[in-house]
Amino acid sequence: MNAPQTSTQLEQQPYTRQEMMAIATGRELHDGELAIFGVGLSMLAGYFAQAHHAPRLRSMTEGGVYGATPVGGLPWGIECNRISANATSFTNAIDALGFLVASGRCDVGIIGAAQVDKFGNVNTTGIWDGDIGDSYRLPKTRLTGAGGANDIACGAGRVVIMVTHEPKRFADKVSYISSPGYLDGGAARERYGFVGGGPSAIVTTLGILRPDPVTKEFFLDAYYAFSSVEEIRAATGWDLKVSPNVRVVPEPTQEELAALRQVDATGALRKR
Amino acid sequence: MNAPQTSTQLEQQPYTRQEMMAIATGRELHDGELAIFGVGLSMLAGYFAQAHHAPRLRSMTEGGVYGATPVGGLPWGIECNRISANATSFTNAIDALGFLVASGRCDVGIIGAAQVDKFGNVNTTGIWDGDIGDSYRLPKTRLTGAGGANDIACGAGRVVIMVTHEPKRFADKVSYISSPGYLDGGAARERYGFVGGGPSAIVTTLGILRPDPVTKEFFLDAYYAFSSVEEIRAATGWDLKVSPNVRVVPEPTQEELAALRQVDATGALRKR
Amino acid sequence: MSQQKLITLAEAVRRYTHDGIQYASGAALPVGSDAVVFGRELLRQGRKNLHAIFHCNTQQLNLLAGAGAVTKAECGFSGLEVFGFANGLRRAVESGQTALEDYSNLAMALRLLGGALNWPFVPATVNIGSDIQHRSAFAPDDYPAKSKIPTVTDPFSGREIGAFSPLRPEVAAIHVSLADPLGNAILLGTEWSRFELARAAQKVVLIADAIVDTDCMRQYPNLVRIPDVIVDAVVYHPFAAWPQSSPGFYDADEAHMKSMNKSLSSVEGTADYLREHVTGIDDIDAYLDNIGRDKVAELSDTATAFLLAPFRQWIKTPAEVAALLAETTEETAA
Amino acid sequence: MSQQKLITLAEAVRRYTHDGIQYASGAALPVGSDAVVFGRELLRQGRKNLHAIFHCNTQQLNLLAGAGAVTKAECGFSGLEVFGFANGLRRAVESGQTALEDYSNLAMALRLLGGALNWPFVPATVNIGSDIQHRSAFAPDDYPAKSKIPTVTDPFSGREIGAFSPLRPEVAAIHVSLADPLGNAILLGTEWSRFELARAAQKVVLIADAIVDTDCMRQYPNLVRIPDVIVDAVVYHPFAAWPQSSPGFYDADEAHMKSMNKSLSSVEGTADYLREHVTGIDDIDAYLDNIGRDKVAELSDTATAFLLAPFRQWIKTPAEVAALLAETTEETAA
Repeated sequence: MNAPQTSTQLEQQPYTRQEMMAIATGRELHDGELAIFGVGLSMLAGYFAQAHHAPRLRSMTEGGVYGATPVGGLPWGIECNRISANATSFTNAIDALGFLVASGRCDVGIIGAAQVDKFGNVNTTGIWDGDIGDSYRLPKTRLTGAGGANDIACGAGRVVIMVTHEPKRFADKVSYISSPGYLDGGAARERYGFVGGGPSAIVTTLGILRPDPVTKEFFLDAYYAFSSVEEIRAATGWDLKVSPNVRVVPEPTQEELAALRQVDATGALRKR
Repeated sequence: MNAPQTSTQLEQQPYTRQEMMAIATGRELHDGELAIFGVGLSMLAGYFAQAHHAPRLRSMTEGGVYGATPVGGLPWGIECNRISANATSFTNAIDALGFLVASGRCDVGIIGAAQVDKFGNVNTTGIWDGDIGDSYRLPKTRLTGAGGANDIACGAGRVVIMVTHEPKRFADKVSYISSPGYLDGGAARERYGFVGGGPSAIVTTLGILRPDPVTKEFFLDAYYAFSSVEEIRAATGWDLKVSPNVRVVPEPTQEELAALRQVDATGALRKR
Repeated sequence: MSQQKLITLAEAVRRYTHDGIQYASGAALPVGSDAVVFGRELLRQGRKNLHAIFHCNTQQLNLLAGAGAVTKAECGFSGLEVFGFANGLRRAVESGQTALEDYSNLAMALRLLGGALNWPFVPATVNIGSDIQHRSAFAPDDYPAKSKIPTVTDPFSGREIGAFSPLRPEVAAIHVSLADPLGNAILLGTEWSRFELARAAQKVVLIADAIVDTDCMRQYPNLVRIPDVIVDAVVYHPFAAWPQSSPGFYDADEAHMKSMNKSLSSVEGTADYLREHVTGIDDIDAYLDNIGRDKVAELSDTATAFLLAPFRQWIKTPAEVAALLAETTEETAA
Repeated sequence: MSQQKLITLAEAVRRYTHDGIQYASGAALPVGSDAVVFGRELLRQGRKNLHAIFHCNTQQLNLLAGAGAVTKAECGFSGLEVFGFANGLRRAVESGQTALEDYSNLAMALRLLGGALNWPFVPATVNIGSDIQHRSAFAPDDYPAKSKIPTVTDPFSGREIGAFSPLRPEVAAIHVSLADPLGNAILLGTEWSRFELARAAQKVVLIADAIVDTDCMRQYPNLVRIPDVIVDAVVYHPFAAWPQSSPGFYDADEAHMKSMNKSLSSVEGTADYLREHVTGIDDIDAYLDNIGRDKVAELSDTATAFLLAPFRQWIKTPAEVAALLAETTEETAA
């Protein structure tokens, strides 16, 4: 198990934890699929997949930006000129998030999380001191809200959640469900008729969690060469179950790193 | 009262009945209003108004064709190249018929009718031999269906109906309501919450009918210089009431005829 | 990267249609952009028992119904605008051969919107209160027809409105002005409901008057209202909407609009029309010959030609398109 | 013919806004096309108690909320994408000064669609089942909040889904790339929900980076997604989205995005920001000076410049726009 990396160590490291997370996420995407990416890490992970192993991945952003790849570095937003510079089509939010995502047409979406729980529910709305209570009260810390992630969580065939692995982010139960995972587990999604299948993986800075097919509780499926089961369990806010077949995620190949760094031209993932 | 005009008489006549109807319809449109035109006569009437007395009439067709005026004669359809040749904007059906008409935003629409009844209900769907019956049965003669006229009849602030004045077209009750007028009269429209006000006039080849403010039954408001109250009552399939203030519609002015014929470049209205 | 999707018209019909299919076209208007040529090929391949979803009738539906290939149709408008009643469709409806379910034009567009969004129903503030709401050719004995436009209660006000059933046609053949080989498309003129249809349909085949290089799309991405990611196949076919019009390319063929509709008014006339203008006309050259080369030139002399000017530099020649088509065929075979 | 609708930014705010107005902008995204400059003028004129309808937060809402001018806000996303949390909005929400009602991005777009169609409600297949559905900052003591996303029963299947309330904001200030003096507008880059917003709003003010001749619209009518008939006023204002980006015109100002957001994290910083970048900057020259002429040049050197190329020939010079503006002013006075 590696110690947390500092910037002075970066030069000696072959790759950062952020890069490992982006590559592991990108590996979840398959050639020919229709995929939607959010901003930041999820966008880099998605375009990495397209650049590396899924050349016919059909991708878009929430704004209906099609056929584009980032130029000049990580785009500042899903409508940033760095991604608008080489699109083949610009449409709109209803098209991307409605016609293609909420409809169930999109195969896979990548979303981020401030907080995630054992059923894959995501909180990006706020942090409360203690329980949120029965109705609504002011958050101690206001976050970004749901954005398009709720729409992706409801509609996409499957969802990959990317999140930094820290105890405060991995809660037994999120205080506010911004984007539904499996709610209270089992077949709970069926109550709402969601066309999407729910999260298929939580890819973190330390490993990969996957849902139990029946209970839908997330368990540890794999860890990285630089992490360990113990470290991951310690960084998880619930009693994380571990797969009997828990495995080590293959390290990034030279080709993967080259493809990722071509997308991440300004090295956003190397600076963290 | 003139005899029906034949083509040999046309050269001696200052204007045809179709032209009178188009001009009388055009006079119903006011400067600055937002208006939607169908195809054929209603389009000529609308663009005549714009060319003559309502230069700031904001007009569109069902397809979301904005800022256009016909070139080279009567367009064959609302999307004909004769109207597409000088548009400032092309959008779509939901925009024109939904956002601007069904929403209640459009001030006035002009629609045609195969059959109209005393409450201004319009049938353009079919003719049955006898009553249509309790549910659905095949029409003897299939017509064109509702098109966008139903949407206009439900949503436009007011509607002007253009129709050739013949007994078979003016029924006590239409056999099929394709586009609602005042249904069975009075406040019946309120049952459906229509945002549009209903038909404000039926402009025919013989005169102009308007609805009673309370009962909503259409009465004769005005006749043309070449028609008469008797002729109109005889050509109407119900016992048409006549306004105590029934008046003669002013004949087309030279300016009106010139403007109309500029729009009707191929003389479609002169040939009928 | 998307893959090249050019195939021939015959291949598109073979691959994406079958007897009894719920087939959508006509998210266009009776005189304008519709993939009329697709209907001709459906007839050449003998497709029958179609369930036709046509936002508006066009000469395609008129021909398909007149030829007896349509069992069910759903339409907002079943005429031919200034060209009058659609005689082929009319004859099929009056004889009971085609069950025609009536909606308004907005209703059809909203039903496609609802299908694109995968909603269970679409709020209806039009069509209610008229005979469209509860008289159903698909369920002729039921009144009110609960399967057509039932009521739904607004949870905010308690007010009752209607509910449209969404449309998700199995395949749509959509006429576009310009497509690239990947399936990005530009529409000139009103979109009518082609934007929504391209998302509502389960499979999308573009029928393009011209093929352009993808550079054209990168120059004008806001014009690309149908992106390649939702397109299954691209068919190159000049004069694909004939005798209807295509803004920028050609005007409506007034004489043929009339003569075609006249032919379709009888069984015999329809047989004659099929023999003269459909059967055996199985490539683009034969098709343009059938229209008449002089007529092609005349119709191309349109007042809307300027609309196409910015894009002409990227239009591929028929030979270039043929070469690309050969590539796709090889890929598919490989 | 429509009439010329050019007015100044100050006049637009004076004429179309008031304290307590339901004001919509931000049918754009946090880094992209939003009429940020309109918010600056709202503050210069001291507008307060705003009910802000922003599909997404932008630097405009961040600034308005940070300055204490926003009582209520409805948003799909309240951050600044890669630039992090929106400190001004965040501070206003955490202190209780701004009641922020949460929806998803699709929900906001569909609520505008519903407003544009004048539907009583919009079917909701997203946002249901999460805390968004029933937790309401506008009705904090009610759970479930029946006024937010109640359930509605699909009349076809009996299935329960949600219902969104439609939005019909009193006024929308919509950023566009190009407008003509009549109010026809071209958007470059994602429309996000500007198409729907332009129809949902009761009054529409366009804020355009450049003014073009109407001939440009006649050449590219399919690009004119906002036609003049629904527009009340047109404001010419270069760099109207600054520090956000406008495809074809300028990139996002990374340094200012960060420093502005940092300033907005405190009351003092916000006061400083207003003094340095808002107060007294009451014409275009002063505004561009404030950005810095070197920065203006640097940001204009964008990789997206080619998107604007086809339209440059119709762009009016500042002097030509000023002359047109003088005409409108005379007309209004007359």
